[in-house]
Amino acid sequence: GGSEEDGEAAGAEGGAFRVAIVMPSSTTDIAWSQSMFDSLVAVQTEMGGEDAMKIAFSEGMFRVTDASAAIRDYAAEGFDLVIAHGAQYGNSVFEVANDFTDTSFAWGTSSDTGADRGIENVFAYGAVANEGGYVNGVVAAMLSENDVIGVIGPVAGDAKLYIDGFVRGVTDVKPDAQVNVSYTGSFSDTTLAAEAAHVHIQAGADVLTGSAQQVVGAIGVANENGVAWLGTQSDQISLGPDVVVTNQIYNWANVVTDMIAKIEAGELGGTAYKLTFDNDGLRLEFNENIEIDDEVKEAARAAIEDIKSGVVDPVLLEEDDDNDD
Amino acid sequence: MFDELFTITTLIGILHSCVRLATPYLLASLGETFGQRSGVLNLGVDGIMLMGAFFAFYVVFEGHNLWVGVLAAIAVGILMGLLKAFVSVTMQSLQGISGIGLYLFGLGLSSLLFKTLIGSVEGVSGFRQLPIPLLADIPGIGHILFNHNILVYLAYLMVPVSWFVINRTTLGLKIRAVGHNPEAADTLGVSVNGVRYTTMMIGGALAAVAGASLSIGLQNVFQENMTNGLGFIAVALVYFGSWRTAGVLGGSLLFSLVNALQLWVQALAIPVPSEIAVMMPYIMTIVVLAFTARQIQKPAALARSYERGE
Amino acid sequence: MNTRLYLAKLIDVLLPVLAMLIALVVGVLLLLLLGTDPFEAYSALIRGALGNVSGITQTLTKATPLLLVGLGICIAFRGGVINIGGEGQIVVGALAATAFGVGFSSLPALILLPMTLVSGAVAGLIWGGIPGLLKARLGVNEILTTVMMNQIALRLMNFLLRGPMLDPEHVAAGTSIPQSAALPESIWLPRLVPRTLFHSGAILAVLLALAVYFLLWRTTIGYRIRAVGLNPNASKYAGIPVSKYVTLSLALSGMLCGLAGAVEVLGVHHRMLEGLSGGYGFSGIVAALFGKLHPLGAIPASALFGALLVGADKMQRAVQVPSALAIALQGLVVLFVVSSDLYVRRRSRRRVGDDGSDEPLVAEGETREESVVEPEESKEE
Amino acid sequence: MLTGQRRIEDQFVYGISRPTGGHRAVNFRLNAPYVQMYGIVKRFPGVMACDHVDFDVRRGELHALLGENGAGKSTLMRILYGLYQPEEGRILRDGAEVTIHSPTDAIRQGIGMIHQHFMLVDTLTVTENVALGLKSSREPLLDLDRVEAGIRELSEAYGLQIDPRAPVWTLSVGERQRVEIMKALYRGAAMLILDEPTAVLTPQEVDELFVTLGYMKENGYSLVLISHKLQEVLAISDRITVLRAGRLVGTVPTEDMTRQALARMMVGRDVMLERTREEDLDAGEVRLRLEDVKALDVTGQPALRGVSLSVQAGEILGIAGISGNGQRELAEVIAGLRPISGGNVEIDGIPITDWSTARRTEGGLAYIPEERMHDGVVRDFAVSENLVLQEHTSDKFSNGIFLAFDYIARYSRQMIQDFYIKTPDIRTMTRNLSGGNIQRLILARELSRRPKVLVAAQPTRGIDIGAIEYIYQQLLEQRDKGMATLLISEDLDELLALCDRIAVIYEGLIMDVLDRDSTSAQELGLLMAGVHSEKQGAQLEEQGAQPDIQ
Ligand SMILES: Nc1ncnc2c1ncn2[C@@H]1O[C@H](COP(=O)(O)OP(=O)(O)OP(=O)(O)O)[C@@H](O)[C@H]1O
Ligand SMILES: Nc1ncnc2c1ncn2[C@@H]1O[C@H](COP(=O)(O)OP(=O)(O)OP(=O)(O)O)[C@@H](O)[C@H]1O
Ligand SMILES: [Mg+2]
Ligand SMILES: [Mg+2]
Repeated sequence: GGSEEDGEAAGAEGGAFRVAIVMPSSTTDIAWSQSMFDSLVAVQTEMGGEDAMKIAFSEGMFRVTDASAAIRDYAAEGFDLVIAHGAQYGNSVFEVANDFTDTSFAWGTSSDTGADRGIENVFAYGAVANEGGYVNGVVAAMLSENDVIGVIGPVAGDAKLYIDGFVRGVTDVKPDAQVNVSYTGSFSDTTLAAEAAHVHIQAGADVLTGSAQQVVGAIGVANENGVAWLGTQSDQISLGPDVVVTNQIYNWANVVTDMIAKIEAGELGGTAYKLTFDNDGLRLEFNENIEIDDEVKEAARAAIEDIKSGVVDPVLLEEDDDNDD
Repeated sequence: MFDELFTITTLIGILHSCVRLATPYLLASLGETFGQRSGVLNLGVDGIMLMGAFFAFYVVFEGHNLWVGVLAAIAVGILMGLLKAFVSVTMQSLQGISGIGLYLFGLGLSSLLFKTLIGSVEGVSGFRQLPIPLLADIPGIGHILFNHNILVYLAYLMVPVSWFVINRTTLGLKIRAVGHNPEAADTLGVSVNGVRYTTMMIGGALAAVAGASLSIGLQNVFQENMTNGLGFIAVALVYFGSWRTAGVLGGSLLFSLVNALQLWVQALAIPVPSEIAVMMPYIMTIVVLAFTARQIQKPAALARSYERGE
Repeated sequence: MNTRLYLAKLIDVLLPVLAMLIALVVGVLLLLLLGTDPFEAYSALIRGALGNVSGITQTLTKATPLLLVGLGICIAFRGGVINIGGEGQIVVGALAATAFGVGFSSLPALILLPMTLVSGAVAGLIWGGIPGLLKARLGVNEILTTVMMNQIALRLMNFLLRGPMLDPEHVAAGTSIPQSAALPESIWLPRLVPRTLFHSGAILAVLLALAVYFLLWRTTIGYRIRAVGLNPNASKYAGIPVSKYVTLSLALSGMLCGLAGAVEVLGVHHRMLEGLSGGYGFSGIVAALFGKLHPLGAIPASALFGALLVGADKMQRAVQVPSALAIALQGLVVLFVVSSDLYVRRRSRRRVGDDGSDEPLVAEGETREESVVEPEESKEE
Repeated sequence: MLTGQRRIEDQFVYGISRPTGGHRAVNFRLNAPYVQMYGIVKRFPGVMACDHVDFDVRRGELHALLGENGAGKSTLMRILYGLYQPEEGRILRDGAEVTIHSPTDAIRQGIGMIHQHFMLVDTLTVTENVALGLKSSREPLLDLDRVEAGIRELSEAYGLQIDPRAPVWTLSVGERQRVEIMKALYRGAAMLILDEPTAVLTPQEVDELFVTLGYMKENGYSLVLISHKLQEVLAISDRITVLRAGRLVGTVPTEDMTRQALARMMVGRDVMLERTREEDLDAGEVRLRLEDVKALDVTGQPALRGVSLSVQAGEILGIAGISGNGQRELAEVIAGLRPISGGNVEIDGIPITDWSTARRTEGGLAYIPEERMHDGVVRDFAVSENLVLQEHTSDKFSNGIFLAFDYIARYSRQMIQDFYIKTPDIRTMTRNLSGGNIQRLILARELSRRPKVLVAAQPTRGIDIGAIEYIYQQLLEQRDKGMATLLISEDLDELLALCDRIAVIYEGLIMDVLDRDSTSAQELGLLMAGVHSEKQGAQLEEQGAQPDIQ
């Protein structure tokens, strides 16, 4: 804390690179938190395991005060990079970053590094989830026979990018297809999400997608009813081995690797990262275990190429952020 | 714009959703009803549900039969019930607060076990939809009532069973007496604590099955805190139902009906703001109760521990 | 009182602490299950909560909302009602305080600050008063209403933070983080220790604890709240408007919870955001219990419980155990502490004859008269 | 009678802890002790409730247990019934030592107990209350039909009229007591302990009870009767045991005793039993007036159907009647606790119908509620807190916001002294006081504020004679100072001793108002049963309501 020394110079000494992450839900939420945790582990493996990179995590920090304490604590303990993995941690990050100018911080979802306020040791990151949403939308339109598609969102206004992109993707392929969006009003109400899936199916939907950790309930229902599910954020195939067709995966590994490189070069912040298809931050994975029409795969690949080359801009609104945690 | 809502298919769909959605609430509230009728308030239902959900899931995940999963849930539910009984009955603690303790314990332990024993969110194949022959073919009603998985039927079966146990058995008579006047029961040689231990075990078992109905019936996954406070709603519904099994059934159905309705309204893109829609079940439950609240005597000894006058 | 009596009372106070330690000993089993060294874990817990300035300030920061909520819970319990709607009341309190503070940010701080606090308090008062009114007038059980109103408040927050209250700067900048605009810096509650979150709201909370003590035991209002809580019948016979005081105790309880929300906003976050509370409504109940449902007892109790929460987080970081462990441990602690209460009560009963001045502290259920707050009761069955 | 008993035997197949062996009431040897207690010691915090007490009951005997409030009577009997464990002492049944750890043990020993506060679950029916705790013949299912049949048989045999299907909460106090007796009989008790059974009964009900007890005695039952009413003890018992402050004063044959002698044994001094009032005062102006007052009871049925009364300064007006005829509602209507559906209530000529309870208190009304534990005090308040329950907002005790502690303390000490409230301290929890002392506390609170009008409901129920003496004295003193008192009582002797006039209430109507000097218990009893004197009846027929009696 404030009384302790301001952390050692970042990554200067020869030891392992030390990363700490503070996240609102659990490392196994199969959504926002897990996507980052898995990416960190991947980077760690890449770098050569525990000896090269150490990961410390605080999960379940849904209370911002707790997260704030954890962020400060990690900074004081001399971690090289402290990742505040939640949009709601913004205040805390800047406050601590001000006090520990030698420590590097990362904050997402955001594009604000605080540079305009003279803060130099904060990275920002976010996902352009509408890109994946768009591609999933294209896939959904191709898969749907009834031309009715259901979307299960958490709280209206949240996961907006993904859902907007998705709707755009569907309508680009099938302008007359119907996309029914419903919200459960919660991020973690699996019971209601499951029922929402039932409702969509009964209302004729034959392809479903959804966001936040609550979707596990819905995937179970899709699985039981043999209705296609399009995943986002983390790998959800294990939940619906027969029905999850694609997954938009947040791959933070490149972002983290780049941050580490910058930090080791003495640059402690200032960059705002965006996960896109173009920079391999977003990936679309097809479920290898089920048979998918080549046509569909082809359309998805084409959509990704179009996005990369800028032919398609899945952004509907003048917004460039999402925060489906 | 509401026309869509009133088509036969939609109405059937809404009622079908309502019946299914009510399952966990019904099981858990019936269990809580036993406890409250005997004078014990258990706010820890949610924790027991989570433990039940986890153990049922884990057993099935490890490749065992679904019914073994249900039995595992019942066993762990009974254990949790015993723990609550020990703290509230034997140690005579403040019941509201010990329930919160039990909730935290169940929430923490189920997540902890999940992390250590399974480690990632996985799916299993749970109870399948089991249309009841003949009955399921009745138009409309058949789909609404007789096209569900077996735990759903079990939940509804528990309504008359609970009624019968409470009103027609010697145990039920003791439960009612102990909940209303434990001293009187005691002077007739009824073991007040014994009865309360029993109802806590029954309540625990039912709550745990409610949890199992989520993890191996309706969703077929386990996730940390997957009940998301459902158990607290279940406790509230006991008050809604005025400690009567039929009232609890009514409460569960009402709450689920409004929930089903709001999901359908959203899914059919009827322009009702979802922000309002998602509040409706909670608001309606309060409003309906406020208008119908009959002054039914609550179990007079509710939330009071009993100690012979020494 | 003689020294023997002091000693006896001291033991009463220490019993819950002892129970807490026993719970932690039982918690060793959980740690072993995880393959963690219990000694290391617990020393991290203690160090994290109390080991240095950082830990202590975190503990006190956390204790502040716990104390405020705990005070609210004390009033409700004394008034014979159970308030498990603290969570919702905190949220609406924080929302209202933010809305006011942001909306009227041009007012001078000297006016704006108290008004902001008041708006939080009033919002909580309303959110708690509604269940109170429903109980008093229509006999709707407060457990049901408070549980439901928690959910309504959360959904209200979700809506407001993504729509009407969304920070216009964020909207302009194109980021849509669900949080409000910041309050003017002039009304931020001063931090008591630099570079920590520990703010002067803690002082306010302690003052309020004294105020609640005076309210309950020195004023006619408190006297009536307690009378109604202990025996609504006799209160009615004595001319106390029972339903008014039932409403009042829930409303006051809500008011303190709402104030907790406002203080969190003004002292810690300086804006409204998701994850402002996340369980203080429940933890506050526990803190109130640890304090024997006495406003002054709630002061050390919330510090103790705050320390446990902070320490558990630190333990998570230090020995890298899942956060669930901390929750399970809290559960154990609550279960053991409520159980230990039996011994305290037995001891105090044994003392009755000795000093004849058994403290007027009553446990729920044990002594409370049947509640007949309901307007016209008719029995059934 | 014996046939009744036989049939009872037959139907014990319902299971139960049926008394076994040779102690059945049928095979009694008269005069043999059934139960003996030796050297019983029981302490409660700060009290020696039983101090080496010896006690025995013979077969076919009615043994009365007397003593002041808190003398230890209930405690001694609760020990016998297994509710408390004695610290020392032995209990013998039929000469053999037994241990009784619980009511179940007691029931097994053939002991039944009718508690001072009924032990009934009032949401259950009579049959369910009787069946509770018994083993059913169809375990685990209930077999209520069988129990019901048994109850009907027993009712017949012992003249205990009850409807087995009625929920207990609908029953009158007398009926509830019969249910209690039924519970014991059904369980095959050979001995019955009755803790103050008559305190709550009307004279008729007392007579019926005594008839039942007579039958039982003849059939060899051992009976223990606790009572504060010396008259009835002398009338019905065979032997009397007196306790004082936990100690045995003595056991004597009833025929050797007089009321005076008994009272002296109990209290340890002479007690003035007959209170002759001073000569009548001149009737002052009317303080309290009720005009055609109508009100509903809790179930919404009319309970008061047009009551008109007036009470003058310096007068005690008695309300006689069998409980449940509207007395409770009458008191509540005056106190402002129950809305009236018609008519008018005035104090000093000012209509107070819209006044709140608090305002009426300020206006000079005082009220001693019938259920003193439940309605009169907050048991978990300190004595001093209860002493200011009504008036805590008055200028004396607070400045509107803060309570005036010092003054309240001083005032409380004064009250404790003036009204002889026995309590260790003003901070003692009221629950630790005896019933008689709690009544003194209420009296102190209500009378000390010099009310113009006092409504006293059953102020001496369950109170020992010493305390009663004091209460009477207080009521008369205040009367002489000009207070108008409405005294609701079921005890005709009490009414005749204290009142200037007595009104009889029956089914929510005032049958008649009689002058004390020109009436008798017989006349009152008839009116209480709803039998009109001719002229009154005719008048009522005509008017459909009752004329103002003033
Ligand atoms: N459960 C108890 N705990 C503590 N003290 C008790 C308890 N029961 C009785 N006492 C005390 O023991 C003493 C004897 O009480 P007991 O009930 O036997 O009196 P009693 O003779 O039945 O009086 P009453 O005529 O008022 O019924 C009293 O001082 C009473 O305060
Ligand atoms: N827990 C207790 N602690 C101390 N004294 C008690 C306790 N419970 C009961 N008593 C006392 O025991 C005695 C017997 O109690 P009981 O309930 O029989 O009332 P009572 O004095 O007989 O009055 P009444 O019959 O008029 O209601 C009373 O003096 C009462 O104050
Ligand atoms: Mg007694
Ligand atoms: Mg008595």
